[in-house]
Amino acid sequence: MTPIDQVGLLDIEHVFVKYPCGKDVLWDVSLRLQEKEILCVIGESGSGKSTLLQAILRMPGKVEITQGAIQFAGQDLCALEGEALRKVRGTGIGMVFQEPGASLNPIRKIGVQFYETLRAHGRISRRQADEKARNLLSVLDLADPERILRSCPVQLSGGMNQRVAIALAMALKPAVLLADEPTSALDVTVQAQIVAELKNLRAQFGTSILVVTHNLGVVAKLADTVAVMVGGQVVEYGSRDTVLGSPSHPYTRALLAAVPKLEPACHG
Amino acid sequence: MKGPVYDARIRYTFLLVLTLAFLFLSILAPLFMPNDPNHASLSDAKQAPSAVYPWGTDWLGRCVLSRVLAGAPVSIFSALVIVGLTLMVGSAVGIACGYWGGKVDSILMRIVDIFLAFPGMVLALAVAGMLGKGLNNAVLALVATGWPTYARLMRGQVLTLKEENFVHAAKLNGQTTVSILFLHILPNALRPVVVTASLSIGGTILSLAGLSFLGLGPQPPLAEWGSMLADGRGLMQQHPWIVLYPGLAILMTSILFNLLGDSVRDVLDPHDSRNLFQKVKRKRIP
Amino acid sequence: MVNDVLQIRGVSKRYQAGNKNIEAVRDVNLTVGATESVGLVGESGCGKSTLARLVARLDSLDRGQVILCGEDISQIKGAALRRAYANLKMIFQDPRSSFDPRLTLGASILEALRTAGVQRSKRKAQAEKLLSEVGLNATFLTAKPRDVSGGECQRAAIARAIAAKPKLLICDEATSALDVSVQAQIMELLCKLRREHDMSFLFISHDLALVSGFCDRTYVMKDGILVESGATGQVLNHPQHDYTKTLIRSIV
Amino acid sequence: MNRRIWQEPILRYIARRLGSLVVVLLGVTFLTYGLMYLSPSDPVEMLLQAQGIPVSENVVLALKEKAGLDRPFLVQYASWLGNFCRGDMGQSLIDGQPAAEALQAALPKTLLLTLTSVLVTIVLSVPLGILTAVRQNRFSDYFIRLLSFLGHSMPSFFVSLLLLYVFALKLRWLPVLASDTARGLILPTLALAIPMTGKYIRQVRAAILEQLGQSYVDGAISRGIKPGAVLVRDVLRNALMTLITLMSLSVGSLLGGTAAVEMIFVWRGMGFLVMDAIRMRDYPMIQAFVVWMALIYVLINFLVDLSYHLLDPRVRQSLEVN
Amino acid sequence: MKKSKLTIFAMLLALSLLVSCGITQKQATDLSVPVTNAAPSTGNPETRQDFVFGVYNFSKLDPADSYNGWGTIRYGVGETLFNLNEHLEVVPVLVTEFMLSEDNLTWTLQLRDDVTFHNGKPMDGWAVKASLERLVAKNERAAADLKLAAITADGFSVAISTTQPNPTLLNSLCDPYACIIDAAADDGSVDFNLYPVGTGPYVVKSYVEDVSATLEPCADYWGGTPASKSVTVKAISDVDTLALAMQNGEIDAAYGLSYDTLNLFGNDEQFTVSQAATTRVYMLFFNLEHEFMADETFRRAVCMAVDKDSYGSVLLNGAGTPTQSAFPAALSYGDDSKMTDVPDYDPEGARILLAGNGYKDTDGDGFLEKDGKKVTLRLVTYGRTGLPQTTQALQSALQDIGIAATYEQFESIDAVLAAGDFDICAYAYVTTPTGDPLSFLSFTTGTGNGANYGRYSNPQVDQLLHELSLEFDRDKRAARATEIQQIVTGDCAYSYLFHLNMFMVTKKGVRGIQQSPVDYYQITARTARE
Repeated sequence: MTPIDQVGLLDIEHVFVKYPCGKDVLWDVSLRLQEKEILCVIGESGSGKSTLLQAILRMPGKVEITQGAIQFAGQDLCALEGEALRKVRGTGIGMVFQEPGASLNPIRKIGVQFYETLRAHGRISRRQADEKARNLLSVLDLADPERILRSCPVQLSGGMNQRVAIALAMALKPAVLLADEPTSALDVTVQAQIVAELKNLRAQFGTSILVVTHNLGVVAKLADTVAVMVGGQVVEYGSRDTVLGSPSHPYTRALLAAVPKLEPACHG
Repeated sequence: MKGPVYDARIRYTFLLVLTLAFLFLSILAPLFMPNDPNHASLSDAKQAPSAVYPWGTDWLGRCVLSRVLAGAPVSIFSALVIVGLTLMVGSAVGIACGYWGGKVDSILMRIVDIFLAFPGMVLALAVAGMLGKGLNNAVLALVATGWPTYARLMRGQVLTLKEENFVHAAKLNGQTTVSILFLHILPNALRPVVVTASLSIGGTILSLAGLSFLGLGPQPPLAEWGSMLADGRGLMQQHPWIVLYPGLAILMTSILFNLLGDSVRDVLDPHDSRNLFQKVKRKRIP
Repeated sequence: MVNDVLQIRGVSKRYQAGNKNIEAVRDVNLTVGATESVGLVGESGCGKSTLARLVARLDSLDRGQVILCGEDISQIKGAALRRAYANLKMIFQDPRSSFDPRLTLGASILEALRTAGVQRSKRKAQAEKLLSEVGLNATFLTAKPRDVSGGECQRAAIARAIAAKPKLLICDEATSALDVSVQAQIMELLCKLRREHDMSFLFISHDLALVSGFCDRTYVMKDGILVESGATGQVLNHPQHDYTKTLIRSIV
Repeated sequence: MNRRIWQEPILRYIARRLGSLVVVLLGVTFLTYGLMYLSPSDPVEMLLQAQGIPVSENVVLALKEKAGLDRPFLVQYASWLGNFCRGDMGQSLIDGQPAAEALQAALPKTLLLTLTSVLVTIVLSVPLGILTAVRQNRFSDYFIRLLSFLGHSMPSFFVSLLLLYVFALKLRWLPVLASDTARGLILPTLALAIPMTGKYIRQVRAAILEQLGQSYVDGAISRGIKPGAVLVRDVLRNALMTLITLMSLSVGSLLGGTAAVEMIFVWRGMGFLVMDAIRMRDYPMIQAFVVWMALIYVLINFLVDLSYHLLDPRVRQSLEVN
Repeated sequence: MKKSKLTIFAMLLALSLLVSCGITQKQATDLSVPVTNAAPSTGNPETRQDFVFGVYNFSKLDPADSYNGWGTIRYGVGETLFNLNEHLEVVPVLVTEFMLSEDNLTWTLQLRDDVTFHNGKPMDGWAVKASLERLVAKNERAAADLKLAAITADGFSVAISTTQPNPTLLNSLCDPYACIIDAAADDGSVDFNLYPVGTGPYVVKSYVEDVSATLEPCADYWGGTPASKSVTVKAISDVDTLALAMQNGEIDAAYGLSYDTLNLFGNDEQFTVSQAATTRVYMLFFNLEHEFMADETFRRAVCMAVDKDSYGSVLLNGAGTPTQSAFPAALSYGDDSKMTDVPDYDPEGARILLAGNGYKDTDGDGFLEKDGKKVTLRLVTYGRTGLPQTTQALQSALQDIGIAATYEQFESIDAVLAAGDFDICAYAYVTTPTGDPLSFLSFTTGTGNGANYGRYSNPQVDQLLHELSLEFDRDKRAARATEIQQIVTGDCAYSYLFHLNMFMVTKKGVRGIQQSPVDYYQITARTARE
């Protein structure tokens, strides 16, 4: 494991997490996200990688942090409550969910949802909010932002909603963006777009991104740093080239070996 | 494994045992009756609870306890018969609609729509009113009111299950339509139907009591809780026991079955019971 | 070819969605030869799963023929169809959903053996044998679908599918709901079956890489039409159609 | 561009719904009319008896012929239906009064009582349902659920008696007899609203809990929106359809369920009317009652469907796709 | 005429004697105190209060229409020419003098000249003639009772001739149907059944069918100023709610309460309970055309199963006086001691009687069979207070002697009775609404007559009824009436159970309204709340 010797943007320090029902999920997880870094956490289902994101945002009713600290911008998120915690959500740390479209209220106009998000973190007029939203949508190459803002998610296509959700997560220009399996359940062609988009985000806004995924292809294209999780623990953590190129943990090696390669058929 | 589901199962088992015991007792109720429930002893009328008449007597000198006990099978088993018939008729129609589809479906569903167009108890009142008073007609009335719900539910279930992979797999196994229907679709479709049915028993008891209260239920001298309440209403102030006990019997039975229904649902349809307004207790080790 | 296991000729299927007609599959021609493994690649909504359903007669087709082992099964019904199913089995994307949640895996497999005409006395042993063939031990006979992992469940599904020794096994995204490592194991199992059984495969997937490792020939489908076909290596290395090229490019 | 796109489908939708409404209502009338044929008593004989005319075979036959009751069932039904559509719902067998008139007097009363009860139910059950959902598994949740459970387990006639006993007799706060005045309506309204509230608190709670489990709630929280705002602006709005459905159902159960309460409070609405008719086997009145109630209920459901359309873009969307 | 405790027959006798002596009887109103109407009014228009009257059975108001006249009289809207006083004696009200011709066929009545209808028209001879002619045209019962031949009017006098000597004509004129209304006002412009034009102290202001009637005092009522500012008659069709409303002070007087509430109100200082024995008898109709009931011995056994004493004391909470006769004991033809052949309560005897006549429990189910056929009776009744209770008690009593019986309660029983669709029916019958036994006996026991639902037929009874209808002599009338009852009860064709004390509850401080022995005198000009 990489020793943690300096302060990052987001420091996860020896975090233990359990579900409200009492089941332990994460054991002693420590990760660090630097500015403008893209960190990919890989692992298979049940490895606790999505729980990690929920723990960082302290999603109510989902997880309980029993030990450890999550340092962000000089404060321990685990010690925050109520308003202070709410302020961090959105402005400090944004999140893109597994099915990004589903994180939008399906029956409210997207313009309103932008306005509401911005309004929750400071005074802003509806017109200003619309202006901001339009800019953001055009930066993300979404055609006809006017129409999008006047539509409800149910009236847009799934792909469109995903990109709108990413834009909404970026509306407050968070320093850190958490992305939970942003590409699973997507067609390969769309997957490539999303990967490009996340890279674009970092380039445009200098956002640090923590991506959770099981798709090694995505990792290879996106990550600066890679962490591998198995059974609620981080078993390997290092730069992309190190982890993917010369994995040290047997699990990582097996994982890499299991990835199907584009090659002619294996006959009998 | 402990957890909400585990608790639900314990509660369910407890309530089930309680209900079964209750049912058993209500079958045996006639054995416990201290007096003939229909025997009018005018000299004993309107007596307060005593050793001979533990819950007092009504205006006709009949033993209230005996009548409440005698009324138990009437009220409870009628309700169970109603729910059972409703379930069977509704499910049969629902299965026919769901599995064969096409013309059968559209015709039957139209009929269901027609029945559903009658609000609440209106159809029950009409059936009981047109066909005359009496327990049988009251049962018929409530079945006529209730079955469309099950037809819809069952149809929806069958339609969903028909597209499930395990049904496809069974089809590819070369199983016949009938065997797929009875081996795979029906048993799986029953779950929500059973939940709905068990949730509706309590309400059915109330509906039946309501019909009785209106005089459309069992006719005298047959003891039934709703009609006992209606009969003794005028004596509520002077001789409260005449209405108190049948009223409590209705309340308790309906509570028991409602609890059972709830817990059947909790067991068969477990739902995640955490939300964002839950305070998560945090034990931090410094 | 006369001894093709499956011939699909000019199959089309329209869906009525309100006032709109959606042509999910349009004039598809496809063959699977004996012991051949054929891949069908395309993105979600391209019609590949619909085609699988049509071939398996889980849905009725509008036009065209499906010829399975020389018999046109596109219009047959009842007993004839049930007989035809002896040669055709399918495994699905979500392994758990392909088992009746109420029954044990064993019960489902025994049911398959029963319909395959295996004597009652021999079924149990046969079931155990099938399980060991897919790498599971006999304890799985008494497990319910929700008690086992996705990979184990898919193995059991495969065991059930090969119980009747079908000529053709359709794999509809058979591994895409599984973790990579499990996916690799299942693919290995399928390779093993190919080696040991006299069986053809119609392997449907969105993952070109997966198809490339398993199939002799590959068809590429887009919007209900087959846009490209040929030997897998040919398609991968020298894609003709723009869509195939995009597909290959976007593999991450 | 927006207007034309969504107005056209809604018109088509309304037309289609009205079409199926007609079919359903035809079925309703047929069933209602058919019920009379299943009934054990002969309406003509009943009419004669009610008028004190001795029932002789000849008289009955002559009258049947005059009333067209000797014709085939379907012909009779058609003529009955024809009359019904013209507003002639037959005459009471008891006093010969046109059924339409009696209904005209009773209907507004039942509708008034229904309206007040639904309003009270909404006012009580929605906030309490939300409260129990939000305070899930806490004391207030358990306590309110216990009360709602009790309410749900009590028949409305039982509640009526309790209310009368406590509020009219003991406390002398409210009158026994229902009247058009606000005070007179309180007890019958409560008698109907309490059991219904008991039922709906639980359903509102379930609906809210279901919405709280949706991803968009997580989304809103992750964007730093206040939980209260999420509840009001997102959750409630999404649960609105369920709530509206509940309310339309409650109107339905009230339309037929007021009978006992109307009897107890001597409120001469439809329930009272039909109970009188039932006791006297006054078939034309029962028929008129049933058909009218079904008509009202069907129309309410229709309006509720339309309101879905206006409130929920999902429904709008699905119509446009179709 | 002396004011004394005479029965109506004493008076009739006197009348007939006087008439036969050719003396014209002059009757001045001040000689007899009218029971209700023409009271010296105490109404002070300044301080009058509204009065609310809750009734169980609300009625429409056209006196000629079936029994609606009860409502017309009860609510103080209309008046009859004569009234019955508390001793059921006929006393003139709207009449000052009357006399009978020597041939017993024509009565000449001299009307008061100060009576006007609510519309201001004077109640003169022509108006009375029109009212009575309208009555007999519309009401068969009245036509049969009155037996009118012709009416001639002249100023404020009216001469009524009958087709045959009619000793009960004046009694019949006391019947609510004979309420005098302005027949000319029934021209179709308003529903006369809701807004009749009578001569009573109150005018119908608004009538909501089945709900309530609001009455206003008649400004120029001949008997003085009515004492209430308004009267509202409220229909409260649920007896229990009626009691609650009374307890809660929402109504000033209640009529039709359940007997169970007697103690409730009797023990409460805020209320006054007035009781009066009425001529309403609770009785059993037996259907003599049905299989088992046709057997006189069987009927006798049924009669022996009935514990009349308990019914009166328990079921009616003491408001029922057990009887053997259809008429109250105070009447000369209501003497229980003369009903010698009426079976007493004796369930054991009933069992023995049945057993001795081939009724045996052959299949051991606890119920009797006759010739292998199970004895099952259909008991029917209607909702009048006391009847369902009586019938259910009877059902239990029959069960005790081994007779199975079903019970059915109807809202309107007459159709069921007319159809003969019953074995036993419990019925509450006002036997002497006009102070005479003929109408009841004739209706219920004469072969083929209107209320003879059990199809009882006895030539001897028919002959006696005929004689009774022509008899003016009081003692002989009483003797015939008694004889008829003896035969009927001896045949066990009917069983008379008990006479009813009616009661009315009023708030303390309410005056001018109380339970009258004549059940249709309720609201009067004096009725008021203080």
